[in-house]
Amino acid sequence: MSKKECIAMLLAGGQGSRLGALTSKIAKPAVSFGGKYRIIDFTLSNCANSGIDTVGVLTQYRPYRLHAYLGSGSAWDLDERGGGVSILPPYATQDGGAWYAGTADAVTQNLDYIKTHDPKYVLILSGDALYRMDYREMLHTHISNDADLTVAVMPVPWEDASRFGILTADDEGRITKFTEKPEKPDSNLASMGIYIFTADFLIKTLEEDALDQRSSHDFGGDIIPKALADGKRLFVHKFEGFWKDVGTIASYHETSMDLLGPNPYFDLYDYKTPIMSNDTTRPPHYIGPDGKVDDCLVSNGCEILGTARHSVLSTDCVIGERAIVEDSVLLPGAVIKAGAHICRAIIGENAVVEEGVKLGSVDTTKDTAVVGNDVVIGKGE
Amino acid sequence: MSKKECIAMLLAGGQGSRLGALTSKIAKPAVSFGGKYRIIDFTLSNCANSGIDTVGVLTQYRPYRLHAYLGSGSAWDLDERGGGVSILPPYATQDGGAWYAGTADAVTQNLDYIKTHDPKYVLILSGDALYRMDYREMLHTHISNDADLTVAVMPVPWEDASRFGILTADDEGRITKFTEKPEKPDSNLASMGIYIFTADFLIKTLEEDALDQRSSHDFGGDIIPKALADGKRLFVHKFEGFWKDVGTIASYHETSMDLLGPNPYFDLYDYKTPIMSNDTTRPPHYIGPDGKVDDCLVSNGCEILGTARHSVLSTDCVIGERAIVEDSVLLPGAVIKAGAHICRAIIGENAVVEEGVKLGSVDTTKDTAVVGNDVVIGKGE
Amino acid sequence: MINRKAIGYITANYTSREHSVLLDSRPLASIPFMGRYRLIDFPLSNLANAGIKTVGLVMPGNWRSIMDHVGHGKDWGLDRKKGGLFPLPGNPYGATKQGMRFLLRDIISSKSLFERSDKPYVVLMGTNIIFNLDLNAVIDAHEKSGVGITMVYVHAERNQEDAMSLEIGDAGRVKGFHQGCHYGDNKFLDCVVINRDLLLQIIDQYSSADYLDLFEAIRPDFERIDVCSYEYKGLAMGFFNEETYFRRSMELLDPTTANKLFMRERPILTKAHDAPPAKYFSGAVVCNSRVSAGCEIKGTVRNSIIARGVTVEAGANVVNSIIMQSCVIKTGAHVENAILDKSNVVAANTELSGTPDDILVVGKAALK
Amino acid sequence: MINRKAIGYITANYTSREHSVLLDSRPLASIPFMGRYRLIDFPLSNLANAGIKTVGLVMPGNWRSIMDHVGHGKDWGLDRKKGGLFPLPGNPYGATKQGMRFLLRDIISSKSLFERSDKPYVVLMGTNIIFNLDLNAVIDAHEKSGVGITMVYVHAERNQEDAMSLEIGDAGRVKGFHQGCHYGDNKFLDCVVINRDLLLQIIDQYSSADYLDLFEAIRPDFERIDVCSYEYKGLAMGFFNEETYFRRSMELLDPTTANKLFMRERPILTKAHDAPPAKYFSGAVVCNSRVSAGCEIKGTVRNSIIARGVTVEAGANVVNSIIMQSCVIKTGAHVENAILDKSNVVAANTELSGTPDDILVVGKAALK
Repeated sequence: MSKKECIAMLLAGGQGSRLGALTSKIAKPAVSFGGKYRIIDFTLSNCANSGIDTVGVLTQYRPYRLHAYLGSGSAWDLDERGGGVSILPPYATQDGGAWYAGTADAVTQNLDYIKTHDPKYVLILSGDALYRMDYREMLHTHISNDADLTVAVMPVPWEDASRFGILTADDEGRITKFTEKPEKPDSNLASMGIYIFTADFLIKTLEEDALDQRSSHDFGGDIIPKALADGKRLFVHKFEGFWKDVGTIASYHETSMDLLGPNPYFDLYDYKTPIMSNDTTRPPHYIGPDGKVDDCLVSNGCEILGTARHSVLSTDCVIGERAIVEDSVLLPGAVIKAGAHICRAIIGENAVVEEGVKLGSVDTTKDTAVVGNDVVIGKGE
Repeated sequence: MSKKECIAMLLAGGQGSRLGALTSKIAKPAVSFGGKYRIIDFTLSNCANSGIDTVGVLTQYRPYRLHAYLGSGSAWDLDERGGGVSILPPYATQDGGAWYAGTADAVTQNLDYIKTHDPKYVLILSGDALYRMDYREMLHTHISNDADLTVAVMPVPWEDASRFGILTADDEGRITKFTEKPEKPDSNLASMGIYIFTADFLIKTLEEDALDQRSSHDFGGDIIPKALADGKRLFVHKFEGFWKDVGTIASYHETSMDLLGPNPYFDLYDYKTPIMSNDTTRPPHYIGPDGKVDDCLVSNGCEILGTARHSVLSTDCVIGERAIVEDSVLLPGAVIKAGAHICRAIIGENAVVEEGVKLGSVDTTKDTAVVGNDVVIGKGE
Repeated sequence: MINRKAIGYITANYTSREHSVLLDSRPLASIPFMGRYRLIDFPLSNLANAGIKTVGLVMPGNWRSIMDHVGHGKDWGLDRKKGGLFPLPGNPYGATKQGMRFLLRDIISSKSLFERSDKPYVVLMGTNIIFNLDLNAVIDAHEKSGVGITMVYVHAERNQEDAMSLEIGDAGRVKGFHQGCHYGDNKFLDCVVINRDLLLQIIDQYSSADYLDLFEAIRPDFERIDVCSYEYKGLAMGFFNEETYFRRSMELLDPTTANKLFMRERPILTKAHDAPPAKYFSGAVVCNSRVSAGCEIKGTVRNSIIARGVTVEAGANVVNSIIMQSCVIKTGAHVENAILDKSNVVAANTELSGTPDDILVVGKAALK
Repeated sequence: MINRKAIGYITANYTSREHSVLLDSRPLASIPFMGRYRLIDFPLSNLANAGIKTVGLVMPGNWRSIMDHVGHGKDWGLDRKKGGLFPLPGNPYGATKQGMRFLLRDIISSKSLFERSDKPYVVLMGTNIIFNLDLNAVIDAHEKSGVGITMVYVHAERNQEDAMSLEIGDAGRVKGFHQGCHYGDNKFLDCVVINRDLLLQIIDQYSSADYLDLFEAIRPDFERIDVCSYEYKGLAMGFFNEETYFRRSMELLDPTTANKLFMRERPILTKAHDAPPAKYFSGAVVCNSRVSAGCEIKGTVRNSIIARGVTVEAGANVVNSIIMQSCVIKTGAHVENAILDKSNVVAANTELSGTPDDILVVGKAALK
């Protein structure tokens, strides 16, 4: 195959256990988000919008629905001859099989894939955050610095810095220090877990790491510290836009709410960099004679006879008469029956909230209520 | 998803170690065969020609090139909405990951896939034999017998029967006995490793088998004997056509030769049931002014300046001036340079036989010569 | 599921007898409908849901909007190596005569499509009467009855002079047909199952009458050919002019009615787009309306159908109207009893109203 | 790789001035070529190999064979959600005047394609001069030079009155052009890079001259527009009539020549088929020939091009000929200096010969 400028390796193998009931039978990147999307859509759309046409998706945990959703990649225009989306699950060789032991190990086991495409640069991504980024700009930073490795970073409030992996950089942006969750941070630049490696350096580094018995084969834990210690050219690429992880129930809910309002933190209506998805064909939604919809995102196929306020309604949701949905996220096919009242809740795919049930609380000190996929919540439960 | 009549599960996880150098970096089903095909094409084409539109392909060993070859399944018209080809590699769950331990175990781990499609019948296939079969006829046998399990069998010469798994059936075709490689066979009906299960029975059986500590989780070794012992309705479906395993170097070579001649054992030119493949676009082949081609299959992109006799020439092969290729198989991109002479040989993908080299022997008591993929054979080697 | 019995053939060159600005830029087959569909989606989906993988599509002269919409048929599972969607040049002036849907000349020039098939039946469909039908049930009934042609009809619930009625005799045999349709008549749905061999015979034998509709041509031979009927009991809607377009669309506001057409087990498929979910702002008032993806609603919408990518600004009012793709209704504007074709911008504080009996129709991008 | 700079626009409605039975059933753009290709494959592949994902394809009136071949562009990576292949209705009578390739009227009616693009350049291509060019190199040169239009030419190696020659001045500026081409002239390849903004301006400003070729229309303004040239140094072949079709095809028998057109790094892509490898039987004699998949060869073939699915029976002779898809040459038949269009059956023991200077051409399925 021909030499490529830059290919992406998307780490999509994690279970996402902090999303609880939403990931019991489905990998985190395949979890519904934002009405008609799945979490992985945002990263794949970033790839497509950045002109990256070759994306290896490393899967491991319950990948079937994710694989089915990815299909040929055509939903993101990523079905290129000699490229496109490739699903890269763990596999066996003559020496037996091996699960992906860490983020770096997952890429190591697919070095053959990278070598086949023979790119100059490799972009390492994970599929669990909401952000819009033109990876070309980061690649430009990488090339301008003649870097071995570039790490995307964003400034976080100083008081939060000790919750992140913090990179300290000099005036030229060259990384001088990397500290995981420092007690006394000397920088507020947090790693976003997005890396560009010069391909030759990546291959050499991973091949060495694979032989290192003491390594846990993790990019943040092993590869970056080692490269720093070896005096390699590591640079930061500063990202100033919106970025949020959707890996916990709280952040999932909060980020969903960030889509709403006249000036949302993340604007689905920015058509210059559209978010693409592998959508089903459903008719436009219907708002009934007594329906009330205020400050909401509403997807195709919904039927709203009651009231929805400040909520995200995914494809094919039903809100019955006199039912009220507030500050909530309804996943595809969720049904809120007549007279029910849900507040600050996430209702799983095809879950049903029976008539008259009350769920959730306006009290933000309490946890977000979660109903798992396919679960039916009756009265008194 | 809607209820399907019959879906197929294609076991494509084996390493194919008996194919030696041909499978060192590639799974057996993805090995080139018949000029422009790969081994899995024959089974996939059988599925498509039998109107089966949902095929789960269970992979495990070095699957990347197989995955890339399968793509969306569109090459076999198997890219259906709610169906098509799905790649099913081993995966991790909350309880960790598990490799496919046996043929039955591979299917057990993908029972969710089967349940999602909710078929009435499940066809179990492997992707390593050359045959044309209308699975609808076998399904018809299965349904007519109201069977729990139907096993495709073919009559083999009595003297060979002790090399096969032999099924003994009564006059109605009901299986009374299954013996793996019997010393004194009482039947010459050999199992082809092709099964149709009634879906409910399959699910129940596999769920029980999964709990059985003593089971090796193999269809032939465990599932069939158990079902027989339990008095289930097991029937044979007799197949009278050509069927040959291509799992060893000798059988690969022999079966390749079976494609040749005016009345070949396996006729690629039977357009009623065409063999489909995910082909590359190469120009028609060229036969030079002094080229001689006799009793051969010649694929696109070849350039033949020398002589080819009774051979299969795959896409983009080159035979130099005065070179002679006899009773051989050239895999895609193989180059036989000027004056070289090969006989009863299999030359791997992009392998090169240098000028003047002689390889192989007409002596059929000797092994078929094999040159691995990408290997260069110079003089004196 | 792959249909092993039939291929499909859609004539998309039917032309309305009445002029409409909605048809200035496109044929009837590609008129936008219910926010995200076009009429051609219905025959294509009926065929797709029956697993039919080979479909000939007879094009009118102004085929561009159809081609843009259907592409190579991917959204209907018709992007196939074997079979697939075959656009065919049709009579460029359309099948303009009353009731003509299957111009024999078009069928004759599509002969090779029928010759190459190995399936026993051909399903013929028009594009201006829509329904959601289990075509396999029709094919099975046709096969069982052993006749040459089966014509699908519905019990007419209203008068319609542009539709055709079947005269049905014993055992469902079609004795004849006539133009126009009254309440209680057997309204022909422009949906036919025909033996492929018979169709090829007709192509050879009736070529001198190629200026006629297929059924006009074979009318004298109905007895010999053995034409049977099949009653469809679901919802069917015919689109013949602006009035039927508006009325039928409005009837589909009712979810009970809409669910007879848009069902999950036999979805109506259409071209996929990447529009985000509709966005409702604080202060939006929407009732008894259908709203499509990509809409931004700040104002008031009542009894209306709003297509993809429409903006209704704060203080704007849309009542009893059909607003097509990418229109913008500016602040304070009032739109009532109107159809706005694509890409119209209604200026702030203007009024644009028809009456319930005389709907105002604004052509594509007429207001900017 | 996705091209971020350009979209493509192919005019497939060029018509040969000379009659040929090969063009009875199809336009020049879809004439079968080299066993498995059609001429339209070349502009499509040039665009595809440059990563161009949006292509307008201007259709002649008899577009069916083009549509059957290109479908929705899947084989050229053009089956896209964004962009893709857009068939556009062109002048049905083709661009018949001498040298006319880019009829302004066609360009004007394709305006929305150019308006919707966000790319700075448009690559215009014809279909009857074929070559294999790194279009990105042309686009880069165009961008670097800062001109409005770059016209691609090749050093002419033969006279050709149907081609157009560029008059090139200082710094590669095109001063003018004229119909006809002699050895050594700068033969225009009907391949152009133009700024999209400029093209939209031309559409607006020259609409009164819409019956002209684009270049005829803007000829007086060449200076102002700043038209530059780009020399292509590879192999180019023009097809204008039966003679050029036959000669150029035969030149491609030579692998050295063919490799200049069919290279792995920039493959010529075409519609995929499932034909098995060609089968040679004992006794076949084939030399200096190209043979396609799906052929069964028992007889003798010399200096010929044999397309997909041809049968040459034992004792049959094919010499110095082009045999198109699905022909059968029966036992003892002799075909020499001939072009057989698709689906001809040459009866046993018959002779079918032209002379080297007067090639016999047999139309599609003329012999059965």
